[in-house]
Amino acid sequence: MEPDNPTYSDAAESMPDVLHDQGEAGIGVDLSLDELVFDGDTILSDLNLELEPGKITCLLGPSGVGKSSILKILAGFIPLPGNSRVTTSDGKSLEGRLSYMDQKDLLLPWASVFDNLLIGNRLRGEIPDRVRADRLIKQVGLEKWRDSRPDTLSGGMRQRVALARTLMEGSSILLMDEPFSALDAITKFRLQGLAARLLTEKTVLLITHDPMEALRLGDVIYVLAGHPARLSEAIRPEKDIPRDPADDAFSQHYSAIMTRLAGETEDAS
Amino acid sequence: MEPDNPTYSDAAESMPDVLHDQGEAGIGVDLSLDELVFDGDTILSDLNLELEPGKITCLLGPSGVGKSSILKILAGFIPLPGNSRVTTSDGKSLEGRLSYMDQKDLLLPWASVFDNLLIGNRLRGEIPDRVRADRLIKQVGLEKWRDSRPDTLSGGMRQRVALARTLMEGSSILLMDEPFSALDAITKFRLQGLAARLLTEKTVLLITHDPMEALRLGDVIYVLAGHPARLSEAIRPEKDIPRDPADDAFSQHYSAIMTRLAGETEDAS
Amino acid sequence: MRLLRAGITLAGFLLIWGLITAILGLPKFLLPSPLIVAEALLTHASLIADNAMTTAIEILVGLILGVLFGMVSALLISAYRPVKQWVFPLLIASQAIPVFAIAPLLVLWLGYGMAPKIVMSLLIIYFPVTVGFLDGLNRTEPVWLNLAGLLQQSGRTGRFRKLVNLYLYIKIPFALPSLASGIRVAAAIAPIGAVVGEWVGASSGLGYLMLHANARVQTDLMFASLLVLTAMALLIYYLIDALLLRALPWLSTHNNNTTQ
Amino acid sequence: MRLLRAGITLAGFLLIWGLITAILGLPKFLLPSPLIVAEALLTHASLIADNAMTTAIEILVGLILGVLFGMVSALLISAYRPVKQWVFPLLIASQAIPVFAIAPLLVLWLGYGMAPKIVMSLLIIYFPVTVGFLDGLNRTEPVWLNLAGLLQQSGRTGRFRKLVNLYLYIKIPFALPSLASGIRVAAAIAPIGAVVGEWVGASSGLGYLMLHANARVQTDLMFASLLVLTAMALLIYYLIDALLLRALPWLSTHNNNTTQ
Amino acid sequence: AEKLTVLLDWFVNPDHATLIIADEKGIFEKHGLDVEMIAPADPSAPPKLVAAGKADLAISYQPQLHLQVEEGLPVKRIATLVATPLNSLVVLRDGPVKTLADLKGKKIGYSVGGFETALLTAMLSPHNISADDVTLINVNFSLSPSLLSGQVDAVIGAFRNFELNQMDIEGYPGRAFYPEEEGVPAYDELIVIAHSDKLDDPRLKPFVDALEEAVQFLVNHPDESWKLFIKNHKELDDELNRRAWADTLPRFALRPAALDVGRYERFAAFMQAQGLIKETKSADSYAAVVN
Ligand SMILES: Nc1ncnc2c1ncn2[C@@H]1O[C@H](COP(=O)(O)OP(=O)(O)OP(=O)(O)O)[C@@H](O)[C@H]1O
Ligand SMILES: Nc1ncnc2c1ncn2[C@@H]1O[C@H](COP(=O)(O)OP(=O)(O)OP(=O)(O)O)[C@@H](O)[C@H]1O
Ligand SMILES: [Mg+2]
Ligand SMILES: [Mg+2]
Repeated sequence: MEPDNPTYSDAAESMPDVLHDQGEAGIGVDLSLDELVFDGDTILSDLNLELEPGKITCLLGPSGVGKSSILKILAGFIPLPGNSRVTTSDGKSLEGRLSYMDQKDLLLPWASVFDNLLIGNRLRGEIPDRVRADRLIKQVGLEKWRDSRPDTLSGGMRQRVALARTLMEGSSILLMDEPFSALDAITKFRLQGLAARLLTEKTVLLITHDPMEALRLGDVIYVLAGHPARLSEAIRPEKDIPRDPADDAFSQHYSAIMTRLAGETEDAS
Repeated sequence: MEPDNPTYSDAAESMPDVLHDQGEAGIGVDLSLDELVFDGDTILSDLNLELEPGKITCLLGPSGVGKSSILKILAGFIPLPGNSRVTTSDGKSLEGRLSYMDQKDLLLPWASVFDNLLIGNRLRGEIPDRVRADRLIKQVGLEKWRDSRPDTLSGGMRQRVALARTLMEGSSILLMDEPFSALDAITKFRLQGLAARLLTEKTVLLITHDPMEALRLGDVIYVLAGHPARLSEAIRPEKDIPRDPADDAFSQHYSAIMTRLAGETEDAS
Repeated sequence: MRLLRAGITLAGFLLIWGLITAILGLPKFLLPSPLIVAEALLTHASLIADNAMTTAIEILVGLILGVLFGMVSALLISAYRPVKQWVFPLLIASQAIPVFAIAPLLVLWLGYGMAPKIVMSLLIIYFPVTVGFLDGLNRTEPVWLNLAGLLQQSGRTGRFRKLVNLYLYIKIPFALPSLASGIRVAAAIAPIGAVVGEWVGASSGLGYLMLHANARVQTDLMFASLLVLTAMALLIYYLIDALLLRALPWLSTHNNNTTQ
Repeated sequence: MRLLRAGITLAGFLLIWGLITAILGLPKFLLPSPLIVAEALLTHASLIADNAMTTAIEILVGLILGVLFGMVSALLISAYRPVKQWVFPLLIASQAIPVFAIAPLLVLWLGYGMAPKIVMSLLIIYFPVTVGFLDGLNRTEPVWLNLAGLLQQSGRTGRFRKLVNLYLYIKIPFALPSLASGIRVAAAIAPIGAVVGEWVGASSGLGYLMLHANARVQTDLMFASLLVLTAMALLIYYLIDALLLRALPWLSTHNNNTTQ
Repeated sequence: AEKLTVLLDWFVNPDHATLIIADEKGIFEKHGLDVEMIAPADPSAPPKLVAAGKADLAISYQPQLHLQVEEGLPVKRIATLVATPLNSLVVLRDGPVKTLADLKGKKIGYSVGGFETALLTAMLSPHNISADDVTLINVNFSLSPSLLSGQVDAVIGAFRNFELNQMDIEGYPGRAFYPEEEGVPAYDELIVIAHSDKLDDPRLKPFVDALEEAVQFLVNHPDESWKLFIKNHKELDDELNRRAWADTLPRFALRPAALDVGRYERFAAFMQAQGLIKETKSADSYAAVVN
């Protein structure tokens, strides 16, 4: 791999937190979905989701309602159903400006943590950005496991690798499917902070089951519920992220989220 | 698979909630671990964990600290290290009295939800308890997906299948690794309630990252932290489970958990 | 569609073959032109058909037995370490034995009927099945074995019954893709297995006919038989391929473009 | 330990063989006793060694080329649908061709040197490699392809370079276990590949020696050569097996008892 | 009728005319025999199977018989089918090789190891060519193709009644050098062998008698015989086999039972001189006359 470089950690420390990413300002994305049908069952119908440029949009909803499916449609993994459209604020295609973090960690089983971070560079035939990779590994707290294979990591550690890999890309638009679900409260808190810092100016769609997480990170929060599922009205908490969700100011948002989740869950499952 | 049985759902409805499980009263389990070393790194050392008979013990701790490893040692997946012992309150071996739910869902990819529940019966060469399976599928809210293959389910739905499979066994001792981590708040709440009902009299070790979950379900709560990791003193919230964690009475427990997690996380990662 | 494509491939192949014979001016007994072979095919149609029948039966019996034996061998080898350690080397060794070296022995023990042919084609067909399936069985991920072991602990049935169930419900399903891969190789080499079997001594079959035609320099008849054998090989391969795809539906996900 | 066990297997095998010849009273010209074969092995030691050398070289070259060609074929077939649709049937058809049918053609085009032997053993060896690897490549899970496709979208390199990288970093690593399985089968049949190659025409090699001994009714020499060939087969198989296990460390997890 | 199993040396061809006529014309049946003929794919297997008692009779070759007896196979010749050598060394008629002396430094193909190479050495030694002066290649299945494609300059083991005709038909006429004219003692090409301990088998005499009757019909009625020959072997009805049939006719042993003792002892001595066998035996160790 990399030769032992004694100055590496200092070098990393002295670097700015946000490394050179794609220089674009935030891009707005608008998904207008006619209907999504799986095996004859209509999961989503008549749905319009707007991702505001440079903002973090959080998506909550009962299990199996179709959150991940929306992400996969945006990422192009599920072909865009007929009569549906994805448009961007700058009119250009999404292609090449997206990063995606799956609900499963999807780490390459034969590659070390380090090499898992470099896979994007390698696939694109670029010179691997080892410094950035090492910095991100350090930021998610895994420098001791830099050369470990994923099968020797704990579930939460694997999730952190997947998170680091997604941040590694530096894309302008990020789709993240429950990125912190396997982490303990403290680690989660630290990584939410890290994400908030690294994701300024990025357009992010983040799926979560944790209303606290949505309140901490979300500029805009939607709840998806019902069958077929519909989006709630947007909840837009005041203040800049990352917020302190324990703040009393947010308790009414919290209960709004819970009501919407609860009100519809009964139908969905 | 099963012939269409028009009376099935009524039959299931009219049955008592807890079906005939192993009749034993709760069994206490005591793990005394000398040390666990992976690749030269000491993960756990000098640890003594007591599972009280018929109680739910919750284990929290920072990511990668060794929680899952403890579960695997108890389940016998990691061979018991030298100088370590597992003892039970009735002196008999744990063998045949354990159920285990992995952090990953581990569903058989070729089998339907229903068949995934029956795999235990089938592996033991017993007559499959279809009624119980159908009842559990209904309880975790998946009756519509009874005959679907896991690859057509969402992450949370897969976790619910794995949970149902674990409950299906009716063992006296249950080891559960983050059983609700991929569920939304409401579904989680309902299933915690279901678990609390089905797990009365059982000895349970439950790993979670959610202090609320621990406070709702845990008779005894431990925090594992440090490197090598040590157990905190037991936290024993008053009242019977399932509790309402929003209850002000628990706020001091909540902050106790968070302090212990936070205090040690810095060292661990 | 598939048939059309097969037809075009065939036509192209015949064309190239015809061109080679025409341009290189190869004598008929080295490589007869497609026309001559077609003529031989027609002239000897019933002869070839009769012999093809024999070979078809041998291939089928060889394949069925080969796959069965291969599966049983793989199961025994994977379930019982001693079998692997002591018997598997013999299986590998058996692959290196040329037919003429043991043909007299086979005839001595099994006579001149179907039996020695089947044994020979078995030896050839069953090996890829065994190795493929065995590899699959050995690759069951340890998490699954752990989980299954735990689930079985509380069972009241005997050790053997549990082992059988472990294979039935866990190991075999996981190994099916590898088995399918092995069966695919076996299907492709089954025709040559049958032909080699006929070398032990035969009085009918395409292999017999080819050797015979070869010995008497009837190259046109030989190539006509070869053509029929090849057609049978392709038919069998694609038939088995289609069967396998049907039998393992959860593996064909990669054919449509939706996700996990 | 492994060697010891191999030794014991060998001894047991020789014992059974000896018993068969002794009890059934098989005459030397059908199945010579191990003692007679051992004697022949000693008497003709240098002759056998010389010819074994030739065959060993053929096996090695055949294996290396077979594995290479097989891998390249599988890659081409999997990367370019047309290749699969048009060329793959020819590959399958090639498996059904008996050596004597095309020996004259091979000789015509390639002469009597190493080339026709290598081509013959290639034909035999490379097929399991191709099918195994191809199956593995085709089975890459769609999630990975989706993810890789997304990661590549922002790349500025050409389509071809991206395809190469996709294979290099995703598809090939995932297919390695299947490739290993194919190589294992290939390793086991490589010796017979070389022997069949020698049938096309040869002036040295164990296959040549066996044919020669067979024609001269020197059954002892034939079995001595066969023994050496078999030993080579086993050696090659286990050598390659060991190499494969080393090359794919993340697959050998099932050997120790720790978990995922 | 008594069942009798005969293993042929190779697939049915005009060399087997005597046997086929005896069968098709019902001569075997007349002698109370029900003969089953089986063709092997490997000519060296039948003698072993007779020696092992798995078949009653086998068709083999005299040179091979000497090797078999040397190796301890309990077999003896009981009848002769073709009484002259058929084997020959063949080159292209229009090729550079005009005499055997021209073969120095050339490549020579053969198909059966052992005897044929010895034959060649014996034929070449009068021309001061030793085995080291030529390259020997076992071409196994493809004698004439290897010659025609120019991969070898000569082949030994080509049958004069067969390969020569074939090359002629294809327009590449060949030239044959006959071993018996180049210093090799004449021998019986095709013989019938039986287990040496079972020579008193009562079925053998009627079998040999039937052969004699058949060969007489064969030479008396060649055209009728041809028709009988192809009656159940339609695939043999072509130009090549017709010409081979005509060329083989004069070579059949007219007295199948008769044993030329001198011929066997002479040939044994030749084999010994060529180093193919260690010791010569008396003719009755190789052949017998059944009666
Ligand atoms: N098979 C293994 N080989 C080597 N190291 C391992 C192995 N399994 C676990 N470890 C190491 O042991 C430590 C504890 O892992 P474990 O899975 O028990 O953590 P955990 O507490 O469950 O974490 P999480 O909350 O992230 O699931 C980690 O540092 C991990 O890297
Ligand atoms: N490939 C597929 N084939 C058929 N049905 C599918 C497929 N993928 C998803 N579904 C169905 O679509 C619905 C929504 O799935 P999705 O994964 O989007 O849910 P989700 O909102 O992400 O849930 P979770 O919170 O549990 O992850 C589910 O009912 C699921 O069964
Ligand atoms: Mg999801
Ligand atoms: Mg864990």
